[in-house]
Amino acid sequence: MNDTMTLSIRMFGAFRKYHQGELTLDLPVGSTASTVKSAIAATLQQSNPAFGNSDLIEKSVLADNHRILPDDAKISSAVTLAILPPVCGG
Amino acid sequence: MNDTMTLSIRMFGAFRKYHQGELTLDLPVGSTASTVKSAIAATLQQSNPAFGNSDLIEKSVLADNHRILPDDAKISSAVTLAILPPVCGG
Amino acid sequence: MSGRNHMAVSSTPLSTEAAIHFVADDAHGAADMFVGTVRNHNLGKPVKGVSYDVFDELTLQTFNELASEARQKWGDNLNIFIEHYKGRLDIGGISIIIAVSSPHRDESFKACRFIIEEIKHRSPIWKQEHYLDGDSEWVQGHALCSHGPVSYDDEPAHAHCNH
Amino acid sequence: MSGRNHMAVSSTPLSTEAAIHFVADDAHGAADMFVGTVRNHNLGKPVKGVSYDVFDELTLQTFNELASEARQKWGDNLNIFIEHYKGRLDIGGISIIIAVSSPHRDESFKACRFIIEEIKHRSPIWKQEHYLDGDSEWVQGHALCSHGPVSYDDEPAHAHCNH
Repeated sequence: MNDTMTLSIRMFGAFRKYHQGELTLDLPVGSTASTVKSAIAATLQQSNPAFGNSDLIEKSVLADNHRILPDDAKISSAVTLAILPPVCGG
Repeated sequence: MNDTMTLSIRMFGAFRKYHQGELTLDLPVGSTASTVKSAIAATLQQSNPAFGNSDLIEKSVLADNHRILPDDAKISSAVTLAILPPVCGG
Repeated sequence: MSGRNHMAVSSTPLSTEAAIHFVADDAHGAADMFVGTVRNHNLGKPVKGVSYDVFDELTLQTFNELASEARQKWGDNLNIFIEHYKGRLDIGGISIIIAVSSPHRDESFKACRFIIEEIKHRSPIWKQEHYLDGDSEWVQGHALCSHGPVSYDDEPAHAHCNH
Repeated sequence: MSGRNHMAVSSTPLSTEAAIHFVADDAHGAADMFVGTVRNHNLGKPVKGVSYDVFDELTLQTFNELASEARQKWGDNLNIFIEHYKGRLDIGGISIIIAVSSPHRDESFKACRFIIEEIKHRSPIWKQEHYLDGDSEWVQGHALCSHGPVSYDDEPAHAHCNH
């Protein structure tokens, strides 16, 4: 019932300032994208107190390789996701 | 008083169908651009009866190397002018 | 600091590489380029080539006027490249290249579009199409106007000019 | 007959010649190309280079979506080339090339402009500026939106999307 899954989170853009490589998180199976984002923020803030002063996590979205995940999307297995801050390509 | 001048008229675009090279016209000094256009039309029609069936001359303007001449511009010396049909560059 | 102009009527093949190279600028983040080519059909008729007739002197003057007008509208620092081909081209041949660079993209896009629209109405250039069936015809165009420059922003101006 | 797509994220220098060559088409009379380059300043600060970070998989997917949307708006026959650079570029380096060809010019201009505007809002690409004074900073951008594609024609849509 309380099974956990291990998620790998790819960092992009400004998130690279706070973490090198992928971030590993253990979360309950079925956690929502919103919960995953909170867990990312909590983890990054632990190692980088400055992170808490930014509103980066609120402006960012979680995605897999095919789409951006709505906040209420449920993640039910160990996968690699990506945290995407505001974009500025071109 | 009735001095004449010799004008050379360069042909462009569809006018090339009716005359090869420059057209030479003898006209009174001080003739207007409008008069020159009429003289061009009369001369071309003489050698090409089909020319009269077109409205090419009405849609065309006279120019020197710097500007398009208004109908009432007076030409007071022997110069080279150009007759410019509707354009379609690009 | 005013931008650079390159304007030419050419009978050697036009180069897109030359256009982009000319407008490149360390202070500019954007360039837009328009390339006109000879299409294999027009008004339903198969075309095999096009001959361009150009009144060089006045055409170059209209190119310079258009560059000035574009700078008035979108910034003195625009770099502007305009070349038109003169002579015969086969299908796919490049008839015109316009390239504009600017610090930000909006100005490049707008100036490039403005210049091609105005050239089609104001520059003394004519096009003779050569059809697959052996015929050739001078393409109907826009009557020139002696009432001074007309504005692309004010489109009906072209229509008002009846000759 | 649907047009051709070339879409890539590349870490080798982008080529404008390749873009124009790719979209060239005997049935098309017009091509528009947008070139984005690294500018020597931003918001008043002297810049010496930029690093682009790209989420390749999703970026390529947005490029494909944008090509489909452009064809729905301006014609199935558009040929579309989109390449974005990934990695570090010096001043003048080309960060993006978009080229679109079409039978007539209006479609090329509009589709090219649409694609660059949408990429800036929808493609997961980030830019880190390197300043002359040795500092580096990730540039503030547009928050992505999980509410589905937003429309360039309907500009406020971007603003509605608050994360």
